[in-house]
Amino acid sequence: MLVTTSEIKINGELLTELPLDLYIPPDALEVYLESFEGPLDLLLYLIRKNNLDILDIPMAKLTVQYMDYVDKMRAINLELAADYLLMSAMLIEIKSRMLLPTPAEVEEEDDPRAELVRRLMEYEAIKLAAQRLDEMPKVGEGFQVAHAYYQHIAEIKPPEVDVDALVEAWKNVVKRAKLNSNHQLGRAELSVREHMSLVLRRLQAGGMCEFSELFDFETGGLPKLVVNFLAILELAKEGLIKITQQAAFSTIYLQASNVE
Amino acid sequence: MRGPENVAEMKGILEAALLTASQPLSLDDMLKLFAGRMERATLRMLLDELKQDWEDRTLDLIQVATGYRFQAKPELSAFIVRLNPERQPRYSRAVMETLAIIAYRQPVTRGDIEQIRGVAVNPNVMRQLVERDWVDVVGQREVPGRPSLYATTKHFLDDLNLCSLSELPPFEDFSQSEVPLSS
Amino acid sequence: MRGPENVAEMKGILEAALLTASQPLSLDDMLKLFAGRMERATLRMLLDELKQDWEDRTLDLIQVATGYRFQAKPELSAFIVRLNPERQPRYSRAVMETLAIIAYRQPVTRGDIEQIRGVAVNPNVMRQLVERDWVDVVGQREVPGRPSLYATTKHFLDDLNLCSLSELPPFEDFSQSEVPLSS
Repeated sequence: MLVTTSEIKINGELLTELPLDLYIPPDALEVYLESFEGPLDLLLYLIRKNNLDILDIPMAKLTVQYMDYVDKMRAINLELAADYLLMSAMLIEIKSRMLLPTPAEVEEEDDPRAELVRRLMEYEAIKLAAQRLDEMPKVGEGFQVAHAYYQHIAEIKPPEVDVDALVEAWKNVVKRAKLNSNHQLGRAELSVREHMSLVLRRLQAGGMCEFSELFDFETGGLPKLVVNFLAILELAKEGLIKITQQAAFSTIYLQASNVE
Repeated sequence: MRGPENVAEMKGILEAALLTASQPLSLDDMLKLFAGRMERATLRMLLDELKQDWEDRTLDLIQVATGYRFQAKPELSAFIVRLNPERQPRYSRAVMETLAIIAYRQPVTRGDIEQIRGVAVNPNVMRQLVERDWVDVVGQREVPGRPSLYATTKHFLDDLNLCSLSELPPFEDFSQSEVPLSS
Repeated sequence: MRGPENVAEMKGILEAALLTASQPLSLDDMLKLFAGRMERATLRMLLDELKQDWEDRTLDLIQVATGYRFQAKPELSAFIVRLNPERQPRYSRAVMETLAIIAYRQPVTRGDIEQIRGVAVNPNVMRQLVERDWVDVVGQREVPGRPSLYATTKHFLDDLNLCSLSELPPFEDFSQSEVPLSS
């Protein structure tokens, strides 16, 4: 059984027979060579096709033909020509070594063709391996794998934020806004800001709120009461709350400015 | 190739095709399986049977716009989702900076935030923070337009493991730490 | 969420996960389904049972390089291929020979491949194999130019239904071809 080669078509006609003298019409050369994977593939084909004994390759003839191909290919495809040129050089080297008288001390296995034979055999093995890989069943071609669907019902987790990330963001803000000197925020001021929000939130319920109701005398402790007081003053200063007292010493009422 | 010989074989072909299809199969698709030697009515009947066969199993055979498909029963999806844990999403810089401004400077209006950041606040940014229940409106400033005043919520403190805003690193801490020239 | 309560439920979770997975599931993947509350030995046992449960059904539970997957029984594949009659485009000989060299001679450089095939390797050929995720770079050879060393991937094995490279047809089969070079 011969190694199969791709179908070769010239002008739409199938080229089934290769002339024994291996002559390829120049206009068909490109088409012809493109159906081979390179000089090794072509050489292997020529050997198989002509049932040559690889150890009796007619080196001189082959080399002349190769050189002829290379000349013609130069005009067509330089890159491809380089591969064939290399092969020609190898063939010429083999031929020239065979022509040289063999020194007596050189052992028999130093046949100059040995390397070429080794490469041809390795290439042929790879060619067969490639065919086998190609024939092997593959996912989607030879067999089908399970692909049922599942509803993606995972709850979407919100991003995590930690204190460090928040501080990092604030640093960036400050750096860009160049607020460093004017707006340093200490713990005390942060507490005031927090209480401002708390008082404001409480007043959103609407209506008036007694001043004393805004203080938690039971659990607060003095520092917290002070902070709360500062927060109320700050809210008043920023116009966010209205503070009213009908008469001296009467009850002081607070109201959010925006709540009528 | 011989054709299927009985209902069980036909259902088997249908089942295997549906289980291995990467998208829903239409009735026309499924008729191809039998090379035209099946009536639409028969096919529908087989699909009904198949659906019932799987009722107590792990998948549901359901019909969607483009055809039929098997899908994992909802109670199992909850386990399957563990195979591909979502990558934790992150908030954008705009969201984080807005949050930081609200935390450190509350109560603030959008105008305040825009003034500090130097860019307009995308409504989407506020929405994310409000939907997370980290920020809410605590009042309006009595100026034209009566802009809302935003503050952080208790829920925000909970999520950051804080009891009070005063546990946030005070600003002096890092404004000084930027120049630790001598240690 | 409550966990699975008995073997049947655990097998159900495994089955649904394997039927809906877009790629083979490794043992580690499957352990995630149970949030770490399962021994590897138990998992293997459940997989064996599952495999047996499906023995007379429409799919096979098989093991490939990266894990376990369900696939249609071969006798049903013949029907399923009718769904997509257009054959997938075949790879060129250059691609297949390059793949064969990488599969059997890995790790190899482009130079090695060129030496064996006797022609320059078209970059497009490597690209096709890398894009298919059948081949990737596993290192560089420490020679001038530090050329990349290519090897086949686990995905390549999966796609050919193999657990390991040793399951490829032995290379000697090709070397001792029927026709000896000298006749």
